[in-house]
Amino acid sequence: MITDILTGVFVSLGCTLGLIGGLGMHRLDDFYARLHAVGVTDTLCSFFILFGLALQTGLSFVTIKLLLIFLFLLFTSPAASFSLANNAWQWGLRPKGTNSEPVSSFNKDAS
Amino acid sequence: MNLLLVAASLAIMTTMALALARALLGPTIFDRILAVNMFGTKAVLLVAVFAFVSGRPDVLDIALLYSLLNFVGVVAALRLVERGKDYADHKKPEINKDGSNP
Amino acid sequence: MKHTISLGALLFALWVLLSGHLEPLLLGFGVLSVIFSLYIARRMDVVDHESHPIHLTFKLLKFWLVLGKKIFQANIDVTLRILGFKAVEPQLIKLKMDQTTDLGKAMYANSITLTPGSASIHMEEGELYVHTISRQGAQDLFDGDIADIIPHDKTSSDTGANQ
Amino acid sequence: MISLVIDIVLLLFLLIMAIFILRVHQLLAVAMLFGLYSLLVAGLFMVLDAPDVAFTEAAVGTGIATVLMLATIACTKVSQEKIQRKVAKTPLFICLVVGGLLMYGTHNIADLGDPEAPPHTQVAKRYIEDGQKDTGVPNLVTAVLASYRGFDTLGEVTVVFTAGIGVLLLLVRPQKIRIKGVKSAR
Repeated sequence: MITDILTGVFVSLGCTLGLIGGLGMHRLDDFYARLHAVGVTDTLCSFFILFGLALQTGLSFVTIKLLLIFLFLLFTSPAASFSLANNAWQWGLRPKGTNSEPVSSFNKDAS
Repeated sequence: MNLLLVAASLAIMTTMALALARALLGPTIFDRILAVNMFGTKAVLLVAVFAFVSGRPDVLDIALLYSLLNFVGVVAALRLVERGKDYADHKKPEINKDGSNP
Repeated sequence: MKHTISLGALLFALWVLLSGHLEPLLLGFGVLSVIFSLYIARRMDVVDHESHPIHLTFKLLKFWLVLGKKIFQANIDVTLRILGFKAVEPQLIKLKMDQTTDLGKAMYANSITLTPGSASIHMEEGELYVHTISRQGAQDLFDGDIADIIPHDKTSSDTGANQ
Repeated sequence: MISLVIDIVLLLFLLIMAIFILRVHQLLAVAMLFGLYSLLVAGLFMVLDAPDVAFTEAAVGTGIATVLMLATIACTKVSQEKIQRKVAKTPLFICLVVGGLLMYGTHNIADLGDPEAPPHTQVAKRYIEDGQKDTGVPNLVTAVLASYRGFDTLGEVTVVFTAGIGVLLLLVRPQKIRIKGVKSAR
């Protein structure tokens, strides 16, 4: 019973995060900003959903498979994001609304 | 419990729809690939949830496979853009002297 | 050699866990495919301390725990910004990388990408270009928020040869 | 119930994607969307209780086909030609007729999951009852594919493998062949 409730909480939290991430894909107005929205759905959202599902089974092969799915997502998503961002950067896309050149520290009186 | 998982799969499908919309709207090729990547991740989660709704955990193997293949697709696509070819439907953006896009 | 053995053990454990069958026939297939994968990996020359950092095992455990906490906090922050409770103020910054090894650099850049709200974009001569969604996040990165938790990769002899 | 909803939603996604694939001019995006397309088809197979087909579809459609398509795009020149769009009448007619015939043909197929259908009373029965004993393979579908229909599958795999090698040979440009240990000259 208590695991059911916990599963419910985790899965709904995960879904909420996913929906927010999807919303972020449209609310944020620039490719580089959207990367962060995808970051939300790739990390915590999938963790919550998969963890909630894992609670249902106890410790078994199924749990291990869920863990593996999560690990694959965790290891591949930063690599994919980085190569995507790096390609965009080298292609010549520049983020909106930032300093046009990267700054190496903030001045206290800047902006 | 089942009802909740059904609701969860509906929510995930909504997220997929949002990602698909971004993939269709663009505007740059990178937005599209990003959205496609996100769509794939959500498909993995949908399969995982569906495995529990239908009570057949074997299906989780497919989710495993998806999570790997999705990555392969994205990296393969990016290797192409990396070669410096201009596959986007609009010109490579101009970069001003100070490095910003006009 | 120890990397090959540890990779082989890992692959075989993966096989057993994914198949879930313990009959001799299927285990035999598993051994065969593990050997085949190991052969390919050796041929590709990817089995070394970089792809398979066993010397870092315990440090990595702590690293993942701390990183997990940071990812959690960053998720909440980005969620609030997407929903409009906080302002979205994109920043583009340049970070100095103290890591000397390729493995350390990759871990640093990937940890930054994995934390929502900051994404590494480009790497150039010991400098990492990072796009963050908030000024605060950028400041945190300058203060070495993530850099401090990357385990030190001290494989002195073979790293030097690799560079 | 939920399977029906997932079916409908996935089919809807498929439809949107197909229309988009027809209309967009970014070849890269089209190739990526084709990958997603087969991912969705695999999802449909999964909902229809055919995990093995879903497996194959995902591996071939999303994995190999996408990579091959992308490799093909990499070999092409970047140029565009505006084609006059007009409806080709004969092919459309043939498509409609064949499609109609196929749809008519489905009426004779036994209902999905009908216990009285011949495949279920004879072939499937034998497989289910004796499959485990005959082959010793735990998964029944694998037993059918790899043991009962082993030669069939083997031939199929050989053909697909040969086709894959052929495509790769066609796509690899001579100066790009890499010899082990030697960096290719740029």
